This record gives sequence, structure tokens and C-alpha cells, in this order.
Amino acid sequence: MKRELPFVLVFIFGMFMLLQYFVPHEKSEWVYEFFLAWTIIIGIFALALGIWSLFKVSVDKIKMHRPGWGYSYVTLAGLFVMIAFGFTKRNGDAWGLYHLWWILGLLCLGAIMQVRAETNTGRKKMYFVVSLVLLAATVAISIFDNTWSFHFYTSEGLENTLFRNFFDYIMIPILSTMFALLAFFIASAAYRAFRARNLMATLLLFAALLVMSRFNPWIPGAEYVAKASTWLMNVPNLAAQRAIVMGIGLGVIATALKVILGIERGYMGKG
Amino acid sequence: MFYPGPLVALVDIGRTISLVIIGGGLLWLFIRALKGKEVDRRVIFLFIFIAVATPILFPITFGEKATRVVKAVYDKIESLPAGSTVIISFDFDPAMAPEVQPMANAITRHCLVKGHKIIFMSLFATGQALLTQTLRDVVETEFPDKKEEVDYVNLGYKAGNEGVLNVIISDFKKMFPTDVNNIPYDSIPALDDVSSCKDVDLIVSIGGGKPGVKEWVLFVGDPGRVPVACGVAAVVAPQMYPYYPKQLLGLLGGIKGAAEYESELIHNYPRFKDVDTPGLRMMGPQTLAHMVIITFILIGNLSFFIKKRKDRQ
Amino acid sequence: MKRTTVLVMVGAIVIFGISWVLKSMSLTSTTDHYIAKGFAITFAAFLTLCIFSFLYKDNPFYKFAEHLFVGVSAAFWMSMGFWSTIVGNLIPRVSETLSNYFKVPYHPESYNPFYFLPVFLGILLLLRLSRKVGWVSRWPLAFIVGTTAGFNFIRYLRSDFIEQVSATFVPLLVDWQGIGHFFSNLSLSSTGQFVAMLSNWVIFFGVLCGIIYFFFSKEHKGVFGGASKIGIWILMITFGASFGYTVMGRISLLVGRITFLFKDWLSLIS
Amino acid sequence: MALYKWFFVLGFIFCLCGMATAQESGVPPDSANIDTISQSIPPPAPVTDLQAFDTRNDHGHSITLKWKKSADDGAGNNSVIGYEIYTWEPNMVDSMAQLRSEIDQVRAAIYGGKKTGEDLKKKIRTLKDQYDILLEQLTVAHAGYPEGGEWRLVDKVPAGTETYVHLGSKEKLAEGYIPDYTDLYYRVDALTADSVVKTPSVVVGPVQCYGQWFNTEQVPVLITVILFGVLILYFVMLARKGKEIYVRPIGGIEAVDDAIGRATEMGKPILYVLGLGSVSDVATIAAFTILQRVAKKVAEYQTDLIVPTYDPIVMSVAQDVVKSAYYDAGRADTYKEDSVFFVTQSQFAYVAAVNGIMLRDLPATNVYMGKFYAESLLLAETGALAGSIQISGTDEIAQMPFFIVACDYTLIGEELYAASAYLGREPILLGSLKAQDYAKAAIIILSILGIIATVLGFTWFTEFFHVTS
Repeated sequence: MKRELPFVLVFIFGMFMLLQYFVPHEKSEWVYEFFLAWTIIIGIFALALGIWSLFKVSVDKIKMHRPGWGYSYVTLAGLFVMIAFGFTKRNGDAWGLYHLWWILGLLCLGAIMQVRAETNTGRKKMYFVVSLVLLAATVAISIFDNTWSFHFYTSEGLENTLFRNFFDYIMIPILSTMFALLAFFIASAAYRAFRARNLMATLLLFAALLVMSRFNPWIPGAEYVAKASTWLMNVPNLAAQRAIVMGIGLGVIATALKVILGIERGYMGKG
Repeated sequence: MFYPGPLVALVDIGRTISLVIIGGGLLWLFIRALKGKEVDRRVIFLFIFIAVATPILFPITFGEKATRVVKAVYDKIESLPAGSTVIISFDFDPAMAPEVQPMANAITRHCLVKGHKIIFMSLFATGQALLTQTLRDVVETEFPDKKEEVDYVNLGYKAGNEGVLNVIISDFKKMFPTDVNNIPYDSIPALDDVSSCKDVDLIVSIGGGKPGVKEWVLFVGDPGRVPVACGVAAVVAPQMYPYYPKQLLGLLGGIKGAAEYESELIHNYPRFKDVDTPGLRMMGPQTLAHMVIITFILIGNLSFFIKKRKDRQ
Repeated sequence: MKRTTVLVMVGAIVIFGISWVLKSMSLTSTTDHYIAKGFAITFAAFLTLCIFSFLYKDNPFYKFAEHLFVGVSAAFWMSMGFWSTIVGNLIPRVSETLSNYFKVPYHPESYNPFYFLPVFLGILLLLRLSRKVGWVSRWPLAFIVGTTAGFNFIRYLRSDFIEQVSATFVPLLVDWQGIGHFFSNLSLSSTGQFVAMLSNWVIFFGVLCGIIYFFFSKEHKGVFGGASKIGIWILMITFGASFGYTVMGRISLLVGRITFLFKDWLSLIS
Repeated sequence: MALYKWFFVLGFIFCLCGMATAQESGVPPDSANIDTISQSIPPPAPVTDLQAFDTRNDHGHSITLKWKKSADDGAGNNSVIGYEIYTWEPNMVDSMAQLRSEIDQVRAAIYGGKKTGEDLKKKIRTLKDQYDILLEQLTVAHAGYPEGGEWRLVDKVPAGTETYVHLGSKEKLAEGYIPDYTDLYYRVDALTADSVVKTPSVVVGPVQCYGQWFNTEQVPVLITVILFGVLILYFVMLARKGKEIYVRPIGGIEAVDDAIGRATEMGKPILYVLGLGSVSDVATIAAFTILQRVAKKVAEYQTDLIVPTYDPIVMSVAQDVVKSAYYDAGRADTYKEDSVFFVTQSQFAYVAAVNGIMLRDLPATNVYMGKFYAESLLLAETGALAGSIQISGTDEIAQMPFFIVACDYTLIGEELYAASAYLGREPILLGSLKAQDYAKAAIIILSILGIIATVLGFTWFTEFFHVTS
């Protein structure tokens, strides 16, 4: 039961989704749309699991004083602050004690972490008291300060200016700079790997060189190079992509079928 | 104020810096490569940074020469008699805009300076805002004497994708009873001679998504026998080539196409020398960085072969 | 901590402070919140440089940006997921009271008591945290894997297999009017008969050789091995070409970032 | 061998030269001819042979119309510029539309307002009840044709069109809902440039729409499913009976074992990156199977394993997989719960974190298996910088070039799926590889047949493979 039931479920749901394709009737469509919605909802619960894992890894790192544990405070602070912003919003034009609130909240989180990380019992007690005081202060502010409020039931928190600012001035710069690093890496990868070691590497090298020189003002006949690279992208590229896609298609189909029939079970643990 | 041509000086600085630093550096690496030495990756990173940053700080333009596909569009607009009607359709969204809006601006400039009447429209809901941007930045600031509804008309966005095209090929008024300023079709002087798409002399579709160039060609260009030109993002350009030259008289592909068009325009119309040319501006870093990468590949192969020969000896 | 580390840190803080002050001063005419705005732009530039510093080597600045990014982005996706999926998708289908509470339009027509099932399955998934009943968390996994396997099976069969096979049926002879006509009108025009035919031949044999490369249960020897070799060569040419083609887009991204530094932060260019 | 090589290289260069020297020909289209439309237009001929029937192979709520175009469309007077499709609807649809808009208004009042009044909810319920009553009467009202209703415009289509699918909504509360099992009537008018001059066709009907239980257009797909399924089962059975199956060596996979051994010697961990896929991606499922083998080996050698994940569900599964692999190796005691952990569900934050791990923990081997997007090169280059041996496998075509360039071994597309079978050398899994090969042989044969059929002009053969979506 413990081991076989999941595979029976896989078979039933897999077979249904497979056969559903051949049944255009409204009823089968209804169940189909329904199942797809299910997977998304389960995914959100899984996200909670993920956040828990992130939290636990960071906390454990602090507790065990693993290398680089100090940075886990940064992660936890970012996590806490962004969630806090996502569910709060100011009511009027003034922020009131809001900033004090979230800073105290952060300090409280830090103190709780210290309680966990500290080995000396005396200091542990001190941090405990500090964290309690800070917690009381944050709770008090959130109760008595009316300039802002929690929004657990509308997504107004997403319009919180601080939430947006964190997105615009922290997430976007880092994200797009990470992406921009590719410009450097593509160059270093090209330098390192495009060597005429053997025929295959040479082909790789020449195709890349040809396409890269498609707009070089100093190469005579750049127009023809451009034309040749367009042909390269249109014709041999199409052929190779098609061959790969068909292979992948077969691999996916065979793997999916093996999963449905319970032949391939590597994706599920046993214990 | 204090110096007659700071811009000229900047261009020269850019040339000099790139020539000295990049050229000299690469030469040094080349000599090292002759000894069979490898280049540290940080050196490559530095070169890429300089190659991209220098042209941004000190704009460098390379002698972009219009290729045949771009020249075809330019020549067509150039050869139309003054007073011809051109549709410029903004079929793109903000994500595509950095690549294709420069083309739209350049073609708009060209049409206006030639005295053509322009019908602006959009098949993308988000295209209308970008169209307004072009009108503000190019038409109103650079051509204050051109009057809306007389020299150009802004029909705005209409929902319906290719359905819109299906209608306007036979009747413009049905789809666009008024322009964006709510002026009735019949009282717009610019549209006096235009009752359907068949009456226009050229259609330029800027975009590359769907609906876009393909739809213009299949639903208007082919059945109405109206010449269609286009400007598309670089990624979709290879898919558009098969339509050239039978169904598309020419095309501008990516920022490169925009740069070629801009340079052709500046070359022939000196009055545009000082306008913003994002296409040419973007091409500086692109060209330099590409050349740096190509050179590094060549240097890498050189040191590879020399080392191999040494090992054999 | 080493002395150099302390020096670098202090230097970074000083530069940050100066930049903040200067940026704020330059913004006084444009916005009322110039101090906050100046901080935001300086901080964004600081983070940009933190990430770029990774190119030199791993360092505390990069680590700081990395850990901050991980925390903030995880929270960001959680908030978005909560609002769009639980509140946006689930609540309107399960309960009118709850939708009124969350102020989302209730869909009575798609009301469905069965929507409690994914919630139940989701809770089962959370039980994984328990050592004792952790095994029940495999049921929701089985559901997800089963449905998506069935779904993918058909999707790939249709689009990647059958459609691709039929797309390979390209005419090897393009408006064929006899050998004499072919040779007398031979031209290298990219829209001409010769190039069209050549392209089709390349596509057809390219696909064939590519597929042969992916044969696993037959030794690649003789003609078969030759075809498989050609197959992998074509793959390599394609990979090289797409690598070269991508360079342009990546450089554009870097241009965007450097423009941010020069324009929005340092105001070096207009 | 050398002959092939030269043949290929020369052919390729020839192709490129051909393309490069290509001369353009072809004339751009002429300027438009202005068609002059005469002022008074005689009424055009009506469409003929109008047929209406239920749209096949669908969920119902849709009718297909077919007709022969008017004699004046593209011929004759050439005056037809398009067609208008009309359907007959009972007058009660107006009151239904009225009710719908009232319901929408009440709803807007409920959700827009600060407080939700009980009376509004009651009101919406009564409105909906009224709507349901009307809905029940709809079929009867339709049967009353032509009394108590009128013709309404459905759509306009351009000249030259000869079919139209009236696609209705299946949502009862949506505009454009077409009831199933209800008598419907249609008419098609031929239009001219003068909006007053048009000719209606004869009326067709009654016609009913309904959903089908089997999509006959998908028969080729079904046949393929069955054939392929049988093929796989057959070879799996054959393999179970103990038949030896040859599998060609796959570079990347053979390297996995060596890489683990190397990591053990160096006392460094192994990093296994599952990519950005979710469990619904089959590539990720294949990656799990490979992870299982790797984890088992790792457990045997007593090396460390690091599995950072992007998707929480993938994390759950990966934990399960690694745990049971340790269990299988008889080393359940050495399994560490946090060797598999969640990072974040943001592409570049994940990359930033994994890059950090690579440079700080300096894994001896990095394995990338599954779905990868733009981050592929960021990961692989950083790994190369850290001096790790790198093995990758993905089915994302756009990322393959980067892995090939930056990694030591790369599994291309299908090789990733084959690898899971190959690593274990389990006969059952190998059996399916054989089936895949037969399918590939079938593709080759079909392609050749298809080419021959195209040359000979047998369109039915290619049409058979044309699958409508």
C-alpha cells in the first residue's frame, strides 16, 4: 500500500490525461482543466515547503556557525522584510511608525537567531529577553499605529511603495546584472573552447566565427557573410533542430509512457 | 559655449581610446600568444568591458553602409514623388521597442523630409503609446511645421489583428471612422485620396511579432498589390527573409538594420546630423565587442597551435 | 578580519556615502523625496557593482548581494504566488464567503467542491516535514507526475513527432522542368530554383543524418557510422552558429547595465 | 572515413559560397491599381448550397457553415466584398443579456464597495435563478422558429470565404453562449461596397450542436500511441526474458563514474544541479533517475553531495530520491537531510547562489541535468573557473551550444533520456531504448516515403500526417 499506491495513482491520472486527448466532449475537457488547476494549487503549498527549507538551511547555518553564516542574516532579513512589505500598506500619506516597526521586527528576528546560535547560556538568556522586548514593541506598534495596516485579504500589499522599491532597486539591478554577466562569460567561453582541436571543434569554431562577423564593417563583402549566416540559421539550423526535436520527442514519449506504466520508478523514493 | 565642438572631440576621444587601449592590448596579447601563452579570463572580461563602455561614453560610429535589403527600403521612400501616402504601422510592444523604435523614427523622419503623407496606426494595443512617443519625439519636435491631419494622421490602435487588415484593404473608413483625435475620416485632409489600403504607395510595418509583417504581407500586400517593407527584431529576421524580395521589398533587421538606415539618412540629409541615432549608438559597442571576441578566438587558436608545435618538438 | 578587508569596507562605505549625498543633491530639482531616491539609485548601482565584482573573484560584496537577492526574491515569489494562485485562483472557486472576505469575484459557475481536493493534497505534501507520516506526501507527487506525464506524452507526440515528421516532407525537386531547363537557368539567386532545391536537400539529409546520430542500439559503423558522423557535424555547425548569433543579445544586456551606471547613477551621459 | 569527411566539408563550403555569392533577382510588386467602383451596384447573386452542421470533433456549442460563393464574387459583376453570417435568435435572449448585465453590476457593487450587504447577495441569487429559468426555456423558444424572434448578425467575413465556424461559448453566463441540442437557423448575405445592397441566402436549419466522445481527426495520433506503446512493452518483455541489448557508449555517462571517483580521491563534494524544470518536465524526471544512480555511488564512496533546487516540489522529490539511494547503498546512516535544499524560485537568484556554492565549496564535479535556460552559460563558465569537471544534459535546444562549449561532456537532447536507462543497465529500461530506435527507423522510412510521395504528387500521404490542433 505504502509503496504501490503512488504508482497506481500515477497510472490512473496518467492514463486519464492520455485518453482525454481523444475525447473532445465538454465533460472530459472540464476534468482536464480542473486537473491542470490542481497542480498549480499544490505548487503553492510546495512553495511554503520551499520557504521553510530556505529558512531552515539559513537558521542551521547560523546555529552551527558554518562558513559564511553571517550572510544568512542577510538572506533572512531580505525574506522577512519582503514578506512584511507584501502584506502591509500605509493608509494615508504618512508612514507613521512603519519604518520603526519593520526595523524593530528585523532586530527581533536577529535576536531570536542569536538565541539559537549562542552557546553561552548567560548570553542566550539575555538575547531571549531582548527578543521578547522587541517582539512586544513590534506588536504594540502594529496594534496602535493607524497610519498603516496589514492586508492579509487584499493584494494591496503588492502596491506598497516599499515593496515596489525593493523590487525596482534591489531585485531588478541584481537580476539584470546577473544576466549581463553573460556578455563576459560568452566571450571567455568562446576564447577557451573555440580551438581547432579536431574536426568537430573546428566546425563549431567556423560557424560561430562566420555568424559573428556578419556585421563587421572591416570585412570585405560583409553583406555576403550576412547572407551566408542567414542561410546557416535558416537551413542547416532547421535540419539539426528538427532532428534533435524528434529525438527529444521520442525520449519524452518513451519516458512518459514508462512513468505511467510504472516501469521507470527512479523519480520516487522507496523508504 | 567654451569649445566649438565638444561632440567632435568626444568622438575622437572614443576612437583614440578604443584604438590605443583595445588595439594595443590585443597586439600585446597577440605577441604573447606567439610565445604560446594563454590569456587570463579576467583580461578578457576587462577587454569586453572597455569595448562596450567606451563607445557608450564616447559615441563611436562605424561607417555603416546600407546593405541591399535596407537600401531597397530607403530607395523606395526616396523615389516616391512628394505627396505620396505611406502607412507606418507600429506593430510592437515595449519589450521589442529598443530594437525597432529607432527604425520607426528613422523612417518617419525620411518620409516627412521627402514630403510624404504618413498614416500612423498600430495593430498592437501597447503600440499606441509607442506611436505617441515617436510623434512627440520626432514629428512634433523636429518637424514643427508639419500639421496633424494634413501632413500626417494618427489612426491609433484597432483591435482585431488580421481582421483589421481584412477590412482596410477594401475600406479604411469602416475600421477607422475617426482618427485618435476623434476627427471624422472624411474631414481629414491627409486622407482625401485614400479610401482603402490599395490607395497607399507603401506600407511599412515595424515589429515582427504577430500580428505584424507576415499579416501585412499576406492580407494586404499580396492581395492588394501594395509594396510592403518592414523593420523587425533581429531574432525574427531570419524568418522574414524568405519573403524578400518578392513579397517584401526590403527589410531592416535588428539594431543593425536601424543603424544602416540612420547612417544612410544622415549621409544624404545633413540636417539630421545632430538628431539622436540610437541604432548607430548601439552598434558601436556591438561591433567593438564582436570584434574583440573574434580576435580572442583567433589569439586562442594561435597560442593553441604554437603550443602544440612546441610540445611536438 | 584582515586589514585590507577593513580598508576596502571602509572605502566602500565612504564612497557610498559620497555618492548618496551627490546623487541626492543632483535630484533636488526633480523630486521631493530626493534623499530616498538618491539612496535607492546609489544602492542599485552598488548592487550592480557587487555583482560585477564577481568577475574578478568571489568576495564579500558579491556574497552580500547574492544572499540579499535570494531572500528578497523568495519572499517576492511567495507573496505573488499567494495573491495570484491561492487568492486569485482557488478562493473564487471554493467559497463565496471567503471570496467576499478576500474581495475577489466569486465564480459560482465554476464552483466546485472538488477544489478542496488539491488543498487536501497540498496539506499532504506539507506532511513531508513529519518523519512518521512523511510517506503520504508521495500521493500528491504521484498525482502531479501522473497527470503531467500523460499530458506531455500527447503534447510531444503530436508537436514534436508527427508534425515534425510531416514537415520533413519537403519537395526535393522545386518546379522541375527537366534537366535542360535546370542547367540553362542555373543561378545562385537566393530565391532561385537551385538554392531552393539545395536548401531542401540539406534539410532532408540533415534531418536524416541527425536522427541516425541518435541511434543507441546499433553500432555506428560503415555507412551508418558515416551518416551518424555527418549528423553530429551538422549539429556542431548549428551549435556554433547559434552561439555566434546569441552574442549580440548578450552584449545588448551589458550595454543596458553600463548605461544604467553611466546615465542614471553617474550622469556622465545624457 | 576520410572520404566522408572531405565530401562533407567540401559540400558545406560549397553551400556557403553559393549562398554568399547569391545574386538577387525578382521584381518588387507594382504600385497598386486603383479599382474604380461604379456608383450604382446591382444586387449580387446569393450564395448557394448553404449547409449547416455541428462542428465535428469538438466539445459542442459550435456550428460549421459551408457554402458556394456568390457568382459575383471574383467573377461576374465582381461586386461582392464580403459576407455576413446571420443566426435566428428568440427575443428572450435580450432579456437574458439584460439579466447578465444586471448580475455583473450587482457583482461589481459587491466587490467594489467597502461593505458587502446581505441584500445584494440575495439579489444576485434571485437574478441567477431568473436566468436559469430563461436558460431552460431557451431550447423551446428556439424550436418556435420563426415566431418570437429575429435574425441577428454573427460575423462578417471577406469575399472568397466559403466556410465559417460559429464558435460559441460553453459558459452559460457568457455572452455568445450557444446551447447544445437546440434547433438553430442560419443565413448568409452577400455584401457589396454599398452597404444597402446585399442579397440574403436561403435559410438553413434546424441544426443542433453537441459534443463528441471521440475525436476522429486524432486517429493517426492514436495509432502512433498504440504502436509505440506495444513496441516498448514488447522490448521490455524481451529484455526481461534476458535478451542482451547492445547500447552504444555515451560519452557523458561513462564520465559520471570516473568523476565520482575523482571527487572521492580529492575529498571534494559533487554538485548536482537539477535546473529550472518542475516535476512536470520529463527532462527533470530523467534527471531524477540519473540523480538516483549518482547518489547511490556517492553513498558508496562516502563523498558529499550538494543538490540546490529551484522548485520546491523538485526539492521534495530529490530529497526522497537521494534518501532512498543512500538506503539502497546500505548507508542510510550517513544521509544528511540538508544536502538537498531549496534556494529560491527566481532564475538569477538561484544562479547567484549556485555560483557562490561552486566557488566556495569547490566541488570536484558539477552535474547539470534537466531544463536550463539563459543561466546555462553562467553556471557552466563559473564551474569551469572553479576547475570542476562538468557533465551536462538538457533538452533545451537553445542552451545546448553553451553547454557544449563550456562543459567537458554534454548529453544532447535524447541522450539525456537514454542516459537514465544506460546508467543503470537495467534490462527493462534498455528495452525502451530499442523501441525508440525502431521508432526512429520508422521516421526515416516515412520521411523517404513522404519525399517520394511529394515528388509523385500523392498529397493524401502528407495530409495523413497533418494533425489539426
